[in-house]
Amino acid sequence: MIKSRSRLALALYALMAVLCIPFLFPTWWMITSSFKPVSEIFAFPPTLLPRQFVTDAYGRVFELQPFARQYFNSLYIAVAVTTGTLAFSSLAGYAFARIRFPGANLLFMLVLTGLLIPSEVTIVPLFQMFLDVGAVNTHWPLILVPMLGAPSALQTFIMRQFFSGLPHELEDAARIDGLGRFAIYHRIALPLAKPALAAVGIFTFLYSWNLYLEPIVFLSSPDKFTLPQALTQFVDAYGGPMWNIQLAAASLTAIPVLVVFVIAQKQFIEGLAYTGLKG
Amino acid sequence: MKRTITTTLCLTALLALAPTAFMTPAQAADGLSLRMAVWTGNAKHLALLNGIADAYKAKHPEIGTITFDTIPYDNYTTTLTTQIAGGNAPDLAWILESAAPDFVGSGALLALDDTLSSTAGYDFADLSPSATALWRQDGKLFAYPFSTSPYAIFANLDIIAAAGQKSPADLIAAGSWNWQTVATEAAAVHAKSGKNGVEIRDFDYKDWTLLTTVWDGWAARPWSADGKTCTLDSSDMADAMAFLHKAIFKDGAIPGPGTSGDFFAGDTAFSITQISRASLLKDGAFKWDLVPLPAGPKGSYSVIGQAGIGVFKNGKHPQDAAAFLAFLSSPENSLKLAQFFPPPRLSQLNAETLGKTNPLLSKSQLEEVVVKGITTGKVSPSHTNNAQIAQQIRASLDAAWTPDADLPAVLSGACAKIGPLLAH
Amino acid sequence: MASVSIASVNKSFGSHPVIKDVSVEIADGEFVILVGPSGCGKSTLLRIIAGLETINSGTLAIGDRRVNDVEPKDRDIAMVFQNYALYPHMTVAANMAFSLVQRGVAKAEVERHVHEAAAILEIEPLLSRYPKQLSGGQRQRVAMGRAIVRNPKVFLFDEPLSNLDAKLRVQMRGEIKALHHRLATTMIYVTHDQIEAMTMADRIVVLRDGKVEQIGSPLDLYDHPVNLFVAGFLGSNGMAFFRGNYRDGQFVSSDGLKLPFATRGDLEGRDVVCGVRPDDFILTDDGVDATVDVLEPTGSETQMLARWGSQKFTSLFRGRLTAPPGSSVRLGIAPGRAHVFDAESGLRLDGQPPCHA
Amino acid sequence: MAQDHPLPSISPDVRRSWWTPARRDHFIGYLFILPQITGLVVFVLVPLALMAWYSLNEWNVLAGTFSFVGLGNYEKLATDPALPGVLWASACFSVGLVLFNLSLALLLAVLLNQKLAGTVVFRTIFFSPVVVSLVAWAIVWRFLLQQDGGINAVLRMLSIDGPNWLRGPNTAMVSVIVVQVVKNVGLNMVLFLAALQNVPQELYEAARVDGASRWTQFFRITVPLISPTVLLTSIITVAGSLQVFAQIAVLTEGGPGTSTTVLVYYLYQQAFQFHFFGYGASLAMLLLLIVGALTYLQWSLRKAWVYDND
Repeated sequence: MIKSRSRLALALYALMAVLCIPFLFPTWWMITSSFKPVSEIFAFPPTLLPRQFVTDAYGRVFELQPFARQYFNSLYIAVAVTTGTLAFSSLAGYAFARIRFPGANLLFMLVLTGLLIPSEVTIVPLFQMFLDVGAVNTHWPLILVPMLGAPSALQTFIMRQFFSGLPHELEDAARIDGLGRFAIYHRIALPLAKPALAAVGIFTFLYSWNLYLEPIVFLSSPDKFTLPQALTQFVDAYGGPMWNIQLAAASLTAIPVLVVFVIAQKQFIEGLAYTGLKG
Repeated sequence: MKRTITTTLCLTALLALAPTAFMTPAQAADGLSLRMAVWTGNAKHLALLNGIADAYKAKHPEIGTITFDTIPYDNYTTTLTTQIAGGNAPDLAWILESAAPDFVGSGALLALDDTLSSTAGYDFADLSPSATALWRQDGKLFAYPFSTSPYAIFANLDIIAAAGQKSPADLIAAGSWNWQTVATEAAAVHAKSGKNGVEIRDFDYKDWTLLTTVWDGWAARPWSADGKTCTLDSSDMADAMAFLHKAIFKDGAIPGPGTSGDFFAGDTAFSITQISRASLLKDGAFKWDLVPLPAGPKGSYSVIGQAGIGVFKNGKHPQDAAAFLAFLSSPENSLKLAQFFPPPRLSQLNAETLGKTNPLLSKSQLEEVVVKGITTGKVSPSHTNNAQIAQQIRASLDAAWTPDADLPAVLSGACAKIGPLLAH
Repeated sequence: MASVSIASVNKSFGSHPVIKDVSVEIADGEFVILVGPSGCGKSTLLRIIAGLETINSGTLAIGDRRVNDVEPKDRDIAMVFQNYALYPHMTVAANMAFSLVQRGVAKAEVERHVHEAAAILEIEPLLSRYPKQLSGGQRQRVAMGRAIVRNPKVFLFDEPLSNLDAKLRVQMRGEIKALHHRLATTMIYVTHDQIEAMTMADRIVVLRDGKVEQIGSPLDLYDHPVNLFVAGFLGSNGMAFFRGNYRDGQFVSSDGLKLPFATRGDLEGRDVVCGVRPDDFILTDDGVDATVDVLEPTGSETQMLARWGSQKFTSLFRGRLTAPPGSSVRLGIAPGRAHVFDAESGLRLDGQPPCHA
Repeated sequence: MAQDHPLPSISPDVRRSWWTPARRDHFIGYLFILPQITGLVVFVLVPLALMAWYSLNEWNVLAGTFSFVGLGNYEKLATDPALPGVLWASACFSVGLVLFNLSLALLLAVLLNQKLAGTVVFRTIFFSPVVVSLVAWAIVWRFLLQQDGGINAVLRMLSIDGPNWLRGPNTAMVSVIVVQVVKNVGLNMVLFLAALQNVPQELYEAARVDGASRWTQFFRITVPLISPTVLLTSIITVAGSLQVFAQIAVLTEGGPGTSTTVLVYYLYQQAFQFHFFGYGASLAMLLLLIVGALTYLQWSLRKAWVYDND
């Protein structure tokens, strides 16, 4: 019995180890290849570790483009979007979950509609609208649309699901204790929603951090670019990619997020697991 | 309770006011501002362009700012079009040769003849007619052809010698610099060293317009000169494609789909590309030569790549933009730009002038490849509605890039697809 | 401290009425228990008093103040919830202090109140803990402490003991009762447990389907239930009911058996239901033979499940009995302890003829 | 005990005014949702309405002409010879993606739910691609999937001659699906894991006593109990699968042939590359219709297969 159990465990470990490969290898390859000279990147068979360790690609990342500035752009946009989304989607999610007001169902349908809209569908009219207010080639479209537009619908949905699961009596107790609606939201519901807020925050941050089509459409000066956009900019004059530099830049965008994730993976994953998506 | 309302109101007000608050107007500086869309993010390119812009501003106080907006090459035309659709056309833009007929034919661009010919010291007649052909319609010039760059072959002499093959220079001297010998040598290189033979650079089995650099040796073009008939099913094209197919899948002379390698990293014997790539050769990693494209069955030929700078009629200041373009492309500045972007000016198309800005290339290389190439070269085929046609051909040709492809069927199938679009 | 007056209150959720014209007067300092099966509206009524639900019509007054449209926090009430509703992110002390801090009471005074309440409930060692570190009983005390701290005019309890195990429930029952004695504040208490109602209340309000069935002291209700529903609801072992009618002043069950109920000439020919509490059965030779099904001795008492004809019932006797299943015993009914109800309306038939209002 | 705390004085007889507590609560509700709803109206509804209007027009961006053509674009839609192929590719992609994603997510979640030491490490690894930039991920995979890329190098060690993944119509579709699934399966995995951990252990014990095999336990207990999670993740995955764009753009550009040209990519081509904005807008409307219909379908079929606690 014990023997068969440990054999089962061994089989499970083996299975998971094999399954790990496609999850781990691309990232591994990206990071190690950024330290290889170009000729070795194309070497066949591929090398697992750089035979010749070079770091000059990393220097050139910053020479060729205002990469530090672009890094800052991506970072502050993602932080702004995340902060705003946390505020607005938790407010709306709370109201949809907890306040009975006429038309709530209809308005919630609007949120669900937002959930289903691919961003490609609305990009042209959005571009025109931002142009009309003079906000093209600024970061505002990249902040406002994810914060309040279609992408935020999922966050509101998650918050609503979470708040729906909180015991009603807590709020009743708070009302008797003299809290108004906003105070209940702010002082009772929000502190309890930390896991959901963490999940929403992570979702939003990653969404903003990875945004690709929108920056391409809205931004045109290199010092306003965001990282994914900048990644495709490490090309020579004819659009041929400079592989080692591109990989170095890609690694630079991925490593900090990966490090933060590995350190905080517990909160990360448990935050997600706590969302109302449990069903 | 009061706090609830106040806070919510504040948030809402903030939201409503935000759009006005962030509109720090770009035109804060005195004078009008010009915006030019480019696809280069290269710092040296931009420094050069900004230098010219500063010189122009110094002379023209009415101009407040001139900005060069980099749009990624991958989505260049798409993004440009989106901006135009959104009513945010730049004042000037680089335009890809493949998109030239669309832009020239659409009426979106301003005719440049009057401005350029009336600019003192411009010497409008100096522009090479072959270089400007693509950008003319009804006798008017709609864009300035800058970066007229011929395709040529870079050869890695070390690899060729190691495989026991003759150098291109020897072949040229022997009069046997043609595709047949190149293919044979390339196949031999691949067989002996495992390195790549000939790469058609940037041809990832998607951008078939780069194949023109080979097709033209067979006088094979995808459509007739008037652009109305598909000629992919012609016998010339069949021969050219048969040559390519054999070189790729039978001889191993050309790396097959999905094989990577980089001439400039020393992986490849021959590379067909534009001469400006010479800047990627550095530090004498290997011995190399630059030679013209080899002759095909239909004789020798050359192909040039181009980009044009056009002025948008719907931009905010078309006339000022045109005046700036005249300055940017003046003989003096054209010479400065020549270090990256070969000029379309006959007077500057000589080895001496070009040699100053291209120190890596020898005089004979410049003479044979660049000057001859630009004056005799044909540009890659383009067509109105180019993107859609190009996409149809790409999708059709995908079937050709397998070892057992039925080429005649593929080519006639391609014509069946694009025939109606061409006739349209 | 204050009286609570509920007058003709109606409440519906959408088109579904849940409280139907309910009127209850609760005196100052009284302990009133709202009881009824689940879904009867007792919790809703409590929440209406708390101000957590609005009413559609009627008047609600606490003390001499009409509070229909007054916010819960301004009604001067405190409420203890079924699942305690302690704020999970605050310590016990913070939970208890919360409402006072909310009202802007000075810090020192808040602390004094919290400690006083904690002392009463003997939870002082728990003050710095978080709710999730407490047992169910401790949470229950904290929830009460939170209510006490407010020093309200009215305490409201919403099934506060239903999440506790049986032993703890008995103990807490006593403590709440003791608390009422000590504070002498009006308390309104909701439960579905009739033992809680019987043992704790000054007066019980029995609710069914949003309507008041009967209001009265526990023993009053026990001895004189106004209808079948109240009769069946109160009492720990459930009243035994027998269907039948009166013939010649004698009760005859639907099986045709003459059962030993008191003679009632006034009910001649009527279809009635007669009820007897289990402990009102007596063993007597004058009785009628009943068939024993099961005998359940608990030591001090014996419970017997038996049948008269096809009608089963439970009876309860002090001491011990021996009667094998299937045997028969003669059973009678203690004089004056039978209840008679109209079979159709379920109303009590109490000697005087039923009024047809 | 303590004296009464001061209370705000309220006149004993407050007349029932229009501004009732209920109305005030409604008002607060509206205030709470105001930013979000305003955003959705401005950034979703208005652009959608504009797109609907564009779909009734012929719009040549370069020439700046804009003319009303009524249902012309929709007629084109009905007769577009390329559209059936595009819809078929979308269907293949979505079905393949959803099935593979959900089953892999479930498999990983079940594996991680075994009480084995060190599963946290595996969980971290399986989740990590979620945080890697999408563009970087696709670029790396494009490399790995080449004829002489990493995948085939591994296969060759096993003496298998791998195909040129992105060049064969079927392998390209499979590759795109796999790349996308590996990138995002971690999300669904975590949600499933949470759901699995909520299944009461006693149920398995009871089932074992009843003699149920592991398979029976999985299909008769686990699956029904986590079905609400399966529903929600499948709705989100289906909607997401119809919006996949950047991966296809980087990996295959819709090829080879048109085998991976899914609806969103086709829309992008028509509108942004070929400049047929009007037609692109009508495709956008079609996409919206499909997403909406599928979501509605899943939601209304939920009664049939989702265990409901309530």
